[in-house]
Amino acid sequence: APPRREEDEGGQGGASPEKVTLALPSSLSSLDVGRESGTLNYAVACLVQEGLLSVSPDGELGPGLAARWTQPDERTYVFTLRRGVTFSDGTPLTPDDVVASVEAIRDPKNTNALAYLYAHVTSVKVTGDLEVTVRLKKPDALFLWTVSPSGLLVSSRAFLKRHRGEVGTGKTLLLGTGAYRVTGFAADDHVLLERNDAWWGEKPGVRTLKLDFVPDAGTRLVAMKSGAVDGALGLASDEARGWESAAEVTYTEDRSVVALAFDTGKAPFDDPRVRRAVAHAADRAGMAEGILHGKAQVAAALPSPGMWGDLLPAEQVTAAYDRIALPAHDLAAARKELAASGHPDGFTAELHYPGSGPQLGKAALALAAELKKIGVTLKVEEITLEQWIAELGSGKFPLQFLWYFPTTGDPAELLDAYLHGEAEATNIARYDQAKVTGALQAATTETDSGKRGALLLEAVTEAAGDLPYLPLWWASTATALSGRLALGGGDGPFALTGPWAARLRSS
Amino acid sequence: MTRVRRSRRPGRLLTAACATVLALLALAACFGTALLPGWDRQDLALGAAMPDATHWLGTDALGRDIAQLLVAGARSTLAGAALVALGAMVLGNTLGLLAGYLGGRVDAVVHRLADLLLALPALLVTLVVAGIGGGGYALAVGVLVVLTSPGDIRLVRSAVREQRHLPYVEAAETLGLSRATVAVRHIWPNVLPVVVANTLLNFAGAVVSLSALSFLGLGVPPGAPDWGRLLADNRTLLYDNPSAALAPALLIVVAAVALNLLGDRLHEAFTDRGRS
Amino acid sequence: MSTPPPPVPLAPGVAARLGAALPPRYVARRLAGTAVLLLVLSAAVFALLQLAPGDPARTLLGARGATPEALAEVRARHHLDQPVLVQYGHWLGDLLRLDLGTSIRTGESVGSALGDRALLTCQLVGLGFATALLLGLPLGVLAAFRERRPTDRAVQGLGVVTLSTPAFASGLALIYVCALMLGWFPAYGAGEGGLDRLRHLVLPAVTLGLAVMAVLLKLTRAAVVRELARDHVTFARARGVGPRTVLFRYVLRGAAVPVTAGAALVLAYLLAGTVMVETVFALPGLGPLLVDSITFRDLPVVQAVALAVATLVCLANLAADLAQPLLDPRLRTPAPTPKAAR
Amino acid sequence: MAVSVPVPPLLAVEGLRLAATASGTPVPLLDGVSLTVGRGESVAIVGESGSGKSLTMRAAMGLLPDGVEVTGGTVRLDGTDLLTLPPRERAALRGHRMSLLLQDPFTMLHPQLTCGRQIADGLRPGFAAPGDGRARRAAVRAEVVRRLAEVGLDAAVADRHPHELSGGMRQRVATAAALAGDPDLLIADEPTTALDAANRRAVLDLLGELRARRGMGLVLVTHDLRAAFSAGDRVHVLYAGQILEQGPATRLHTVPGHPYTAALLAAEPSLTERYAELPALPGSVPPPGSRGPGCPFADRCPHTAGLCRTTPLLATPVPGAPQDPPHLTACLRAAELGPGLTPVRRTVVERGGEEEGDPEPAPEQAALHLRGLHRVFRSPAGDHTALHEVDLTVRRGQIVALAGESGSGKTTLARIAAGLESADRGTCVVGGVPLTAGRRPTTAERRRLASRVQIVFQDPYSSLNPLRDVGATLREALTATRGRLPRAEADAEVARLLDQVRLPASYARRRPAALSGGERQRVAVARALAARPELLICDEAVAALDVSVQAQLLSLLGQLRDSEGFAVLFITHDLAVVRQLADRAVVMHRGRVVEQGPAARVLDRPEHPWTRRMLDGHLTP
Ligand SMILES: Nc1ncnc2c1ncn2[C@@H]1O[C@H](COP(=O)(O)OP(=O)(O)OP(=O)(O)O)[C@@H](O)[C@H]1O
Ligand SMILES: Nc1ncnc2c1ncn2[C@@H]1O[C@H](COP(=O)(O)OP(=O)(O)OP(=O)(O)O)[C@@H](O)[C@H]1O
Ligand SMILES: [Mg+2]
Ligand SMILES: [Mg+2]
Repeated sequence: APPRREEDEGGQGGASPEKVTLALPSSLSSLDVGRESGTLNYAVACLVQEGLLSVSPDGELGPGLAARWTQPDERTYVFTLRRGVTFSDGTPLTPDDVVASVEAIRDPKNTNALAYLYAHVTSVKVTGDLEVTVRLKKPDALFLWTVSPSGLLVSSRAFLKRHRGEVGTGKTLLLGTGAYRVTGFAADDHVLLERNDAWWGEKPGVRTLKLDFVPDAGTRLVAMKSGAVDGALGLASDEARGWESAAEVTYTEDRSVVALAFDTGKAPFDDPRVRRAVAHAADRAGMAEGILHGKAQVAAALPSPGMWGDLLPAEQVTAAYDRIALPAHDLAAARKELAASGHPDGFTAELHYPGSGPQLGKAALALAAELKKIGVTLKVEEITLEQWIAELGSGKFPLQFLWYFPTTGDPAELLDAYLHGEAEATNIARYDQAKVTGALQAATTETDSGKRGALLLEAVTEAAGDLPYLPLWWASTATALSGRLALGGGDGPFALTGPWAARLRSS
Repeated sequence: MTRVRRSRRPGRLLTAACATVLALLALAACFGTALLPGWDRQDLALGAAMPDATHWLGTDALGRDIAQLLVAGARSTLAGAALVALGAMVLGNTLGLLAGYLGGRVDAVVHRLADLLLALPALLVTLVVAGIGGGGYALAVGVLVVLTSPGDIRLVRSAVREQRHLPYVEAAETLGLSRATVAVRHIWPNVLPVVVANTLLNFAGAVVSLSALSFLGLGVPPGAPDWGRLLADNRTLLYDNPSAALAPALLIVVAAVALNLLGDRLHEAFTDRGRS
Repeated sequence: MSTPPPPVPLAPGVAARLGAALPPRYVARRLAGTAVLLLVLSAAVFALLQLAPGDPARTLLGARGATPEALAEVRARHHLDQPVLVQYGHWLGDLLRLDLGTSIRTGESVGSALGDRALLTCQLVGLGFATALLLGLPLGVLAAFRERRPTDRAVQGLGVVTLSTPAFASGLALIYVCALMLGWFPAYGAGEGGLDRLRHLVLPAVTLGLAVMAVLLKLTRAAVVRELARDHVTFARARGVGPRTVLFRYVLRGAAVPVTAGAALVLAYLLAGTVMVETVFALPGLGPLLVDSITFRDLPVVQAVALAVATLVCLANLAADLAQPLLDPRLRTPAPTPKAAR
Repeated sequence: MAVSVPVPPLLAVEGLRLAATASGTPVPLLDGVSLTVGRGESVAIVGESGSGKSLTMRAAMGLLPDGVEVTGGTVRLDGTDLLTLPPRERAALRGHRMSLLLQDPFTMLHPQLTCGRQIADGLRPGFAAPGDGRARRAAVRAEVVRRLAEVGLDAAVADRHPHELSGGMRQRVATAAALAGDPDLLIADEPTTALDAANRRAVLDLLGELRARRGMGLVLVTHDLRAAFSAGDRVHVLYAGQILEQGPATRLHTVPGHPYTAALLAAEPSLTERYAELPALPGSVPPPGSRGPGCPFADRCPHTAGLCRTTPLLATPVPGAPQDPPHLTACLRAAELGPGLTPVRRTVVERGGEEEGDPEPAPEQAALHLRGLHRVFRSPAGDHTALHEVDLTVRRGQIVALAGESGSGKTTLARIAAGLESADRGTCVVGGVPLTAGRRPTTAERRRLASRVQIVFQDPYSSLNPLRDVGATLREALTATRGRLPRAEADAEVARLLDQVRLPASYARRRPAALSGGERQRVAVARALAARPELLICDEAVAALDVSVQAQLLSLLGQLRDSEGFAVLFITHDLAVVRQLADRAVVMHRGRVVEQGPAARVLDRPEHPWTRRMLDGHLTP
């Protein structure tokens, strides 16, 4: 007989179980999102720490540690902290802790991965009993996202000082004000979380939450089937299918986008016809259907519809996206475009993908197979994630994958990085088009969200015609939970950027 | 004394079975892709499908027919492993002959080196060197060649040292033949059968090691129909379409078992001949 | 016995015998040899940094924030602007002070990242080794005694199959059968201390042990077959030495020499196997750390793990070397060789 | 016969048949061997290699190797049929009823156990009271020391490991171990073959003494006729798995009842006389599986009649021989041949090796010229001087015998002369080619040396490359020394060489595995002759061969020397061979030449005590 789970129905019938164990598909090396900023890192850190603002599962900003905030001028934000918040070690939260947390991110010695978000911040100061004031060099429409959990997770000054440089390791763990506190962390093994009873929010149902790292897909599923875990987060879509027989699987759009980036300044992709030929050869619908098992959406542009959040009404976005006519899968058309291009006899290109994204590899292979038919040789190679990241900005490879997980719920995050003519470090297509850049530039200073949305949408549709990027799909992530558990409160794209576990309940 | 009468029949049958398996594999490796021109046909819309009449073992995520992939993959799987085994044989025999024959310092160095290489965990070293060096599959095969060779080095070296003072070798020397001639023409052919048997065993080991490398993400390039790669890629299908994952695993095991058994048998036959 | 026994010289004491069995010069030579070997291996490990493509300083900084200041700092700290030999010297110095650097990925000191993991891996390797010994040795002896009979063939067949099965495949199979179908053991994880740890390590250890068992089996079988064919075994039987004494004192004693030498080599296989086994069973040992660190080019960690493995291998070989003269007196005092006639 | 003998003999083997079964169809190895051993009696079994001596004894002990099975007959010990005993009971008999001593003292003892331990392991459990561990250990040790004393070794040997002892001492330890269980019967399978002359005598004497003292039965298996006749009360002659003759040693020696025995005796060289020719037996022992129904010796027998090949063997009393103990022969024609079998039909030519008249030749004129040759082998255990200022000259066309105990440096000297080893200092000129001391000769030097000196080694089984047929081996020798020859010419030359060593030309296509030991040695000689050397070194080239084959080879060497005119340096420790072959004898002891002179003089009037010791050690029937 399969082993009974260690505990069962922790006392009160129908209430939440005392202890829940979930499997994560890969290990964390650090709990500190400034060191390692994967989605799973956020999923853990957001249980423990909070930002000044919070994000609802659907991507709306709301009060977090700051109960209120005002913007006296374009470049100044004043946050008033919630009263009576304490860290899980019992010390009260003060504005100084917020300042210290930002300082820790900005300290160059810490080489914090989030530091770039604060590049244009002039000062962060305590300006009152519960008040923190932030001043910027220039207006930034996205700034509020910076102090949401995706850009700022607050810890205490004392803690940060005590453990400078080694926050988030198994010894030091994390300190925060969140719904849970970490009580144990062993890389490649587990993270252990206990309910923080002093949390200001609604009391979480689950007292103990254990997140086990189980890297092997087969083992992970056996763990679920044998009842050793109650569910899993972050399942890949091809894997998730296998889980459907053992658990409730929910797929949520995760805002991430996969696209092909053509270097518009380099042969052969400086030729728009070549780009179109490649686009015609790509069976994007097939990829979403076959490789991602229909659990992804064929992308029309870089920002997924969900990213537009409250900027623009959804219908308007959908309508605009529908009008974008990306080249359809059509080999004959591809041949024709290629024949008319400067490389009528085809060419050879390389496409590298990171080992952590096997679905990208499969897409690359699928593309290679199609391109072969029109006389283009595509060499597909798997490289390590680090190497892939290093290659991205190197300009050495004219054809690359763009694989991006936005941290904010704002399309500008993507557009500014990839379409803005002056964004040299990130604009891997080296796409520079005055009209697009102009629209984006105007959007940064535009404070009216409707107008801003319109400007951004204009940039998107304008750029689409030039095809610097071929958006492939918007992915989704799968969460599996045993039938006894449910994650209440909606499962929008931002479900894991917040105290998600607090919403775990018995079903 | 009552002794069990031992018939050699089952042993022969097994050997014949191994030889047949290997012959089939060799056939697949040589002509697999020619016989199945459509082995790499993709069908994204189909995706990973269950086995049916057209796709006996189902399809993989790219909609490629797994059965055809496996046949076509014999080449890449066996070629890599064969390269390791043959490379190790060439390297090992050369060094072994040199060391055993020249003796002195060369021997001491080669001997130490072989001992050191033998003590190293081959798979780990390959993982580290190929992983850090970034040379991919080719580097991995190269490293495996080097790390597989000490077996051959030891074998040949000790055989040469053992035989160097055998009368027939010394007689050849007194006839004025050069030392190299003696080593290559007289000593080496006598170890050759054991070397061949050993190479078969190395071959089997390499099939397993390379599949392990694929499992750890360091194997052949993506998309190649290599069995180890297929096994690693299709692992996630284990509970949907077990045959997609089990078939490559089974092929790896069967190939390695056949090679191992045949190698053992050859070894045995040779030592028998040496005894009588 | 009618005659009074003649005065009898007593057998020498244990200490003296051990001293004679392990001549200090031999021990010193082996220790020196091991030290040299470690030095060579450490140089090879150090060379990994040079092997990695690109600027070592950038490699050491990782993907993020390669500002000129940061680069300069890394160069200064690792003495990268000095000749390679000097760099190696500094590196070795740090090593001897047990300062293994800091992990690029986590910022943690490498030493503390290794600590618990090394323990777990050692436990796993130890259990795997025990499994391999417990299976491989008796089966090898059994096969040798039944040489070329069905029992032998069956045992050898078992060995060949385990040898031919990649550890990750047998691991998955064991998980499927023992954890899912039978529910005897947990499917993954390291458990918490003591018995729970043991329970969690059973399947991984068996997986690991099975893969290596075949090597020991082969070695043992060959050694025992060779021993059984030796004149001294026949002679012992012929003069009525009991079967148990023949087995343990004559056959196994003789086979022990090659088997111990080989057992040290087995350790290499075991260590290699842990990478896969630990990944499959989600054990936080050195294996996944190594794989991740390679993936992320976390060189200090890779170097540390490689060194740990190298040290383990060297120590195992040293142990095997030191065991040789204890087992084989011919290695203690080189014989006054009256060259044996055939 | 069992009716007439009231007390059963200690060991009675009756019609024992053995077959090799490993290949599926059984191949008969022993074909009805019968023999008896009484209490306190010493029985020798002689026969050429492969005749089945060891297997007979192993069958008696119940220790047959895998793949050999008993197919008929009985083995009784004190009347108990051993073959029907369950294995466990049979094992219980070993050690204290019967024990076996093997041939090779170098492999018989466990290298990792002390000698005392190995002797103690065979002691019977009942000899000491099962007291506490300490007392018991002391008792065991006392007993071991007593046993060592019995074989003439002192107590310290108990704590030694075998590799620390000399061959003779090892054989004594092994004897003590074999006798630890106080057996009634000791079977010694070639206990002296691996020892040199002096040790051989001593070990045989020891065995005889122990037998007498303990009153046990002793079976001595050997292919050395001298050992058999000197140590056995009765002798059985085994040939191709069958007993051809048996009887009292003295009778067999003087009036053999079977042509085979007679031929063996005739082939044996003598220490005192040199014969014009050693009458050699043609051919070799038929291998198992190719033996006809009749007398297995028929093919080699000079007296074969038609019936011999078809009539199964039957032991019959030799006509006119006293029948207690019986003298039986399996020869059908024993009666008609009668005294015609007496072996003393050899013509004594001379005492052997006359004084050379000429003065010492110049170094370049001699086949081999050594002066002050010195060689030290260095090892961690200490240095060993293998050659100590050796002076030696071999004239052209002369046969010089080099004799000496084991380890005296004979092989080292030979290898230096052949260019396979280097001297540390001293002069070595081979056929006019000087060799530099201190380094091994270069390939060019060896090439020059090849036509001056060639060497034939002791072990026939490894002297030929097993993968090459005889023709290829000889052709290679021809090409190496005379350059490439046209194929036809080479083949003709190969045929000529084979003819020179009295082998048919068809042997060119045979692999070494298909040759007998003697034939292999002949091929080795032919290979040496291919180089037309001035000096042929034979390093114990006949020591591993049976007497009959040895005789063939000795005659061949003498004849070839006469026809080809090369000199021979013949290394041996059998002084009878020296007498038979050599012009001049050189005796070495511990790396020094202690005596040299004309062979007859050295053998008849030895001057050095060591030469005398060697002569004393020589076994005489
Ligand atoms: N295990 C075996 N299997 C098959 N044949 C064997 C085996 N052992 C010995 N023989 C054969 O049996 C025959 C007799 O062998 P045995 O060892 O008794 O000869 P021997 O008279 O003792 O010779 P030697 O003087 O060389 O020791 C030989 O032809 C040999 O090839
Ligand atoms: N290569 C070697 N290394 C060390 N010692 C050696 C070597 N060759 C011979 N010896 C030693 O030199 C001594 C003389 O050996 P050699 O073989 O010349 O004796 P031998 O007279 O031929 O003896 P045997 O009658 O046993 O053949 C022996 O003590 C031997 O142990
Ligand atoms: Mg024998
Ligand atoms: Mg010698």
